[in-house]
Amino acid sequence: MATAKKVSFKLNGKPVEVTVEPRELLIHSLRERLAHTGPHIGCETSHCGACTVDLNEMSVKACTVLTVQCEGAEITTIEGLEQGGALHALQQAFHEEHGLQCGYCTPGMITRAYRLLKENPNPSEQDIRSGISGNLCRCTGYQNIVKAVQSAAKKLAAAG
Amino acid sequence: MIPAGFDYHAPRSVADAVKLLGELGPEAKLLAGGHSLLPMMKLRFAEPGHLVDLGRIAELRGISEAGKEIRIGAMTTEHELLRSKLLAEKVPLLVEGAGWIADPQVRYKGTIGGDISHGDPANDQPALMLALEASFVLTGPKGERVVKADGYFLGLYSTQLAEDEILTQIRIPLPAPGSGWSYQKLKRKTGDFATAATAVMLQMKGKSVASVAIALTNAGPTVLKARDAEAYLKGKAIDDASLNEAARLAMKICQPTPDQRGDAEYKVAMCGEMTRRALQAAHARAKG
Amino acid sequence: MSQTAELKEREDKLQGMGTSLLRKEDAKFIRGQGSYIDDIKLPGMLFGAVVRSPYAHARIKGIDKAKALACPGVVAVLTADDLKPVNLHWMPTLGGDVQAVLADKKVCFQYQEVAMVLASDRYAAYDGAALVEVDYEELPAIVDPKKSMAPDAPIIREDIQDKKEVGHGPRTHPNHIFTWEAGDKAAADAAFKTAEITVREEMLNPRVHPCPLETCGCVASFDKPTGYLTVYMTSQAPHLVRTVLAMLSGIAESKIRVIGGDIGGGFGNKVPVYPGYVVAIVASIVTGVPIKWIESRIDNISTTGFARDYHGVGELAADKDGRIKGLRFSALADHGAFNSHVSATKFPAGLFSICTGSYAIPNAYARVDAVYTNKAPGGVAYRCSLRVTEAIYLIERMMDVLALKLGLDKAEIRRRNFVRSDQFPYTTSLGWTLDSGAYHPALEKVLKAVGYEGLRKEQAAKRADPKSPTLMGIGISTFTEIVGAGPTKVCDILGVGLFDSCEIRIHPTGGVIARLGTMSQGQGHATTYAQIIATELGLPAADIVVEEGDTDKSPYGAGTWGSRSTPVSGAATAMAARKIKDKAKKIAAHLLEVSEGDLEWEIDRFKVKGNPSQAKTMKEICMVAHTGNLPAGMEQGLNAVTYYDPPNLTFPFGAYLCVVDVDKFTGEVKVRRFYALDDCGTRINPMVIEGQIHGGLTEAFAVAMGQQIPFDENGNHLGNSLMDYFLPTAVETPKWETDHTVTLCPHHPLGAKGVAESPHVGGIPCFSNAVIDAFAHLGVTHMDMPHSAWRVWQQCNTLGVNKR
Amino acid sequence: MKVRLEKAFPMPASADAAWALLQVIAGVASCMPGAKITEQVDATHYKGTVALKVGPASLSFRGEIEVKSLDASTRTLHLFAKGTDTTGSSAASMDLTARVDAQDANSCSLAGDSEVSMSGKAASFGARLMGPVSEQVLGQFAANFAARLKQAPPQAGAAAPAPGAAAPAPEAKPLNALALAWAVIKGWLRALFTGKRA
Repeated sequence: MATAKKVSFKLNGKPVEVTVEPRELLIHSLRERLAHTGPHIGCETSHCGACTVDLNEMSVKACTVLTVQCEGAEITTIEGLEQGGALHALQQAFHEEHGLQCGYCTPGMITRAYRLLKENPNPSEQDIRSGISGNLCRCTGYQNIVKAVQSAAKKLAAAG
Repeated sequence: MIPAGFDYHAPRSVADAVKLLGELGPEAKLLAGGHSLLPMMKLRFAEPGHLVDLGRIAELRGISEAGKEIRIGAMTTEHELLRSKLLAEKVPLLVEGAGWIADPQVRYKGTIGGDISHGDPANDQPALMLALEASFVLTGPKGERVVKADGYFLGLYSTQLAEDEILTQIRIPLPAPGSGWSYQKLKRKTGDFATAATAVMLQMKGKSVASVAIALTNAGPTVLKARDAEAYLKGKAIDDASLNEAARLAMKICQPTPDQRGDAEYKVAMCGEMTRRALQAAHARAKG
Repeated sequence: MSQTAELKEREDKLQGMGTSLLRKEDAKFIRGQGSYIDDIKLPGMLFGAVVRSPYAHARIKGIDKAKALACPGVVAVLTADDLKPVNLHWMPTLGGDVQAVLADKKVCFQYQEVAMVLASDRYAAYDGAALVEVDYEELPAIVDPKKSMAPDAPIIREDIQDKKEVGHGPRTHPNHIFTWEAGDKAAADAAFKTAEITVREEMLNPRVHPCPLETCGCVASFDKPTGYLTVYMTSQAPHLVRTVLAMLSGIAESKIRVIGGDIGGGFGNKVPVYPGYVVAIVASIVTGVPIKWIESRIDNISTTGFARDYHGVGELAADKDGRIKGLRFSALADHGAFNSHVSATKFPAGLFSICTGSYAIPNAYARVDAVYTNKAPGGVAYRCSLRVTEAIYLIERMMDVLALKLGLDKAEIRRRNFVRSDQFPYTTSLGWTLDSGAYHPALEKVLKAVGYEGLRKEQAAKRADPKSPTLMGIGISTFTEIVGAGPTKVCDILGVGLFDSCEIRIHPTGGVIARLGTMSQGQGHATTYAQIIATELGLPAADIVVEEGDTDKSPYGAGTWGSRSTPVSGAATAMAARKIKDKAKKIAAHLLEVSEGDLEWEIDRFKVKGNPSQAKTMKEICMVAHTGNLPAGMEQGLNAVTYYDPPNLTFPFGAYLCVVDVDKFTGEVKVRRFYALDDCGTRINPMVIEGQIHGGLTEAFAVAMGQQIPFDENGNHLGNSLMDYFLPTAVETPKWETDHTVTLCPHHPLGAKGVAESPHVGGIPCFSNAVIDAFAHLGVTHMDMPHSAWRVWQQCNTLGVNKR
Repeated sequence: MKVRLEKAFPMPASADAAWALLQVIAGVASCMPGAKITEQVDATHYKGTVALKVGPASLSFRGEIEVKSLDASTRTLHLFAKGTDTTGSSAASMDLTARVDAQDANSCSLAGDSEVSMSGKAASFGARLMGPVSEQVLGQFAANFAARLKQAPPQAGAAAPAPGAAAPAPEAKPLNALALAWAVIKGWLRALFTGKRA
């Protein structure tokens, strides 16, 4: 048993601390130790993106990050997007545009779109499609997801 | 899904990292972006005893212009390359190339140094480096040495990087103004390795080629430089005939490995096709 | 407010049938608060990791658990020998065969389950699994089904070697599962002898896999004191699973509770009972603590219910005007090492006999031979409506083959052979009664929308220009689906009829709870069923809660697959609501002191005919139903349960058209346009329907353009991770144009038919037809899927169209 | 997943010297990168391990080797090796026929015809690497074999060691000596590239 390490970071704005083996993957720390089961596991070869979280203002696949690498990091997951009882524009838009069906890819998809819009507030359809190309969905065929991200972009722009 | 156990080290300087590598020996592997090594560990194909994470070493990041070359820290991520104004202006080939690698999430973590030194023939950076005539700064117990990209790649998972050395910086001579550039990559879907890909840097003098560099991804056990095609094109105009011949010469050196992307016949043909398209695109961008 | 405005406002308040009501399910999913199986944590829970065979066919000489048991955190290692005492090392399958739970002395497919390691957490379980040492003796493997029945073929299933039958008729070889036939062979043969034109083509539906984003898994919890077994499981048919578990475990079915929870996509992959579930259950019984088993993606693709692997032969006989006289379709079906896919007892080959499609074909004969191979078990899955994908692929492709031979336009050949609107109900020569349809208007609407003539002109111009860098293809698919299993007189699984159910309870203040025997995996049941009840009972959908998937709560049903939810449970919902409405009408008549005959229903109330001010709203009646002010002899409450046995399946249809541009030099196929018209009768929630069409077309695109599970000659998987198995991202996925017509189902109480599988079933041949049409002028009659860039380039290369 | 390799390597020693070395199975095994004979069961059966490293990836197999035939008249060795890897998720077998062809007093050629078959995870994932890796393994084997011949050429006709006594052969470094060997065998590969791919 390699020496376990204490790791502390901010999760959705709250400081947390876990003691983990170096080999523990961030997705497992979030889901098993910190009760954040929003991000999901869909593969083991870093392809599907269902585990996407926002780490230090980057969209990352939590299944391919070691928790020990997150000392002092700022992590946002789907559970952190609703602020003060108000849904984020993306959460509202995914609902209004039927951008989800089984919901399994939705947490990773919305968390990725969150960072995409931060970096590009006025994306074209092609920007959105390549922007979410790291997130697989098996139910929607992406068309309504793209509409949802476009709608959220307009809402955020209007909110100024 | 679950890697085997290992000890984790996160040195804060290159010197510390080199010292650690020396102490830990062959059981230690460098962890850069982790998107080639961690998946192998999760499938238990790789079970290193120690991981030396280079993510906390500030001196390994950053993109700057120094004299007549661009210097890039080995731990600079593909995402940072994509968003660099300096590169967009001075080395646009690298920006285009980085955009073809994997998907957005992988590009936030994957690093230029990791891609160069991993040693898989499917990595994209090696071809870009050859086309740009880059060189690499390798830092080891005996200090730094600078090695040309051309000749750095030896074989499958085998480069000039010794077991106790770290690739710390990439140096790219400023491309001549008005040079054309292109990285054409054929793949089954976003995120896939190249079925075939070609990087081209091209300088024109009037209607004829002054100099050209052509490098092929996933066409053999390592990145390949199409020297015969380069030599042939010197002094020639870019037209159907010269493109056909250049493509043919490039195809002659290809020894791709068959897999689900295609058999050798298809892959060799695609090496030719990507070479043709890269030359055409570079020519369109070049100002003679 | 004018009379109609007031009515409209009352109707809008209900958000009933026909409205695109935003989904109730979304609230938790957009917050990351879904409850999927891997989210479940029970006190004392252990993790199970499965040890799998590297060989596709081998004897097990011995299993050494020592190193695994010594691994920190490992509690136990279970092998077939540990299951023998509880007689659970073999289990019955939904296909009438038996399947090894843990390999018993022999492995029959690569990655087959050999042992399960139980440990305190996921990491220790995985470490332990890597330390179990199994001594194998490799045997030659059969990978090509065409070799399964060879006289000297190695025998895969020695356990049933001398069984003359495996539930579906006589076997002629140890590797033979069944031979199924339908139709009149003599009549069909006669039609071929006298026909002016005959065409024949071999067509492969390669082995593919549904690959839902969530893999399969369960948490099994056996409570020793009470003898109760609770299993949280990724199952599309929780009740059927409960019955199978009772059969194989001997535990009273009343003491077994199966809970589906939120499911991350199913597409048929989560219908079968997998060995992992059964071992976890046995482990929980043996250890007395909950056991969680979650498979990896590689396990999912390699071992769970795959789809297709159908080696088909299509033959059509027609006169010189293209009118079809005879059809002969046959297929060799590779079912893998065990016959485990869901199939109704009378339909071992599923509903393959729908292969006459939308066409009036007087003489037809169909035959399917199913065989064992050293590959994972399965075959019926992936949005397929029980082999309907394989049947419709054959007919829609053969129509193009016939058109090409006759030099006829590919739309015209369909017009000439469609069942005409005035011929319904039309009984096909393979015995199905298509009860409703309108094929001609649907096709014409699509052709007009895309400007078909213009497209063919553009194609002709491109074909005439050797300089064109692309080949243009136009694909048409005018399919008829058969969904909604189904009438108990023909449809049962392991003897259990495929009816379905709905139970409705209404509370005093008008709130409603409805519980059904189906199991959504993302299809929006909680919203659409609520809309049915809202319209039927005049109570707002917002106040209607729908629950599925917990066998302790929901009435018995056969689950969700084969697009059966709306056709069977949707009907049950309407019938249960109408029972409540009848009772409510009696209460209204009692309150208004009129006879029932004097009342008429209007949106949300009963009105006295001719005296509209005299009325009772359903909301008012809900309260009264819980008081003593009731007609004589009537008991309190407004509840009803209906078990609905549909008189027939339902026959949704569609007309799809796809335009592709093939890059001659790389073989890449770009989908320029895809226009999909669907007719599924009454449209309960148009938004949900469109979402299902988008999803189904995207799967069809993936299957036609890139998906396959290849094997090498040793039976090794060569494409069982997302590195090689083609799941398109948002960049590759085309944009979809959707359209519809409405042809009511005559027997369904709401006139509704199933829809979600139509885009998959109808989409695949449409893509294939488009790609192959791009080469039609060069004499190409067929190209097997997948139409990957590599394979399409090979066609270009062979034809020499990509010479520089 | 099968890979077939037929290759001939020039050897700086007489055919008899090469043949003598070829008969010492433990010696032959030690030329195979990362291979080690751990036990000799009987005259024709051995137990051993192979540690295969390709970049960061490593696979270690344990299994048996059977000498099918040792034909002095044609100087041909035919052996079959098979085993599973330590995680039990991959398995491999190799059918190797090696023949010494005389050329002149101090040179001969070692012709190798091998069929490597892989099963399990390594086949599913490593398929695309199996060709190049097998070539390198065979190439390095020939390099080590040639080096061994140069050091202490065994006397022609030396009897094979008694069973049970695993000859104390220097243990070859795991294949990761690849980088070093690559320069040596690259030349061979280019010149003799007649490998046929399955």
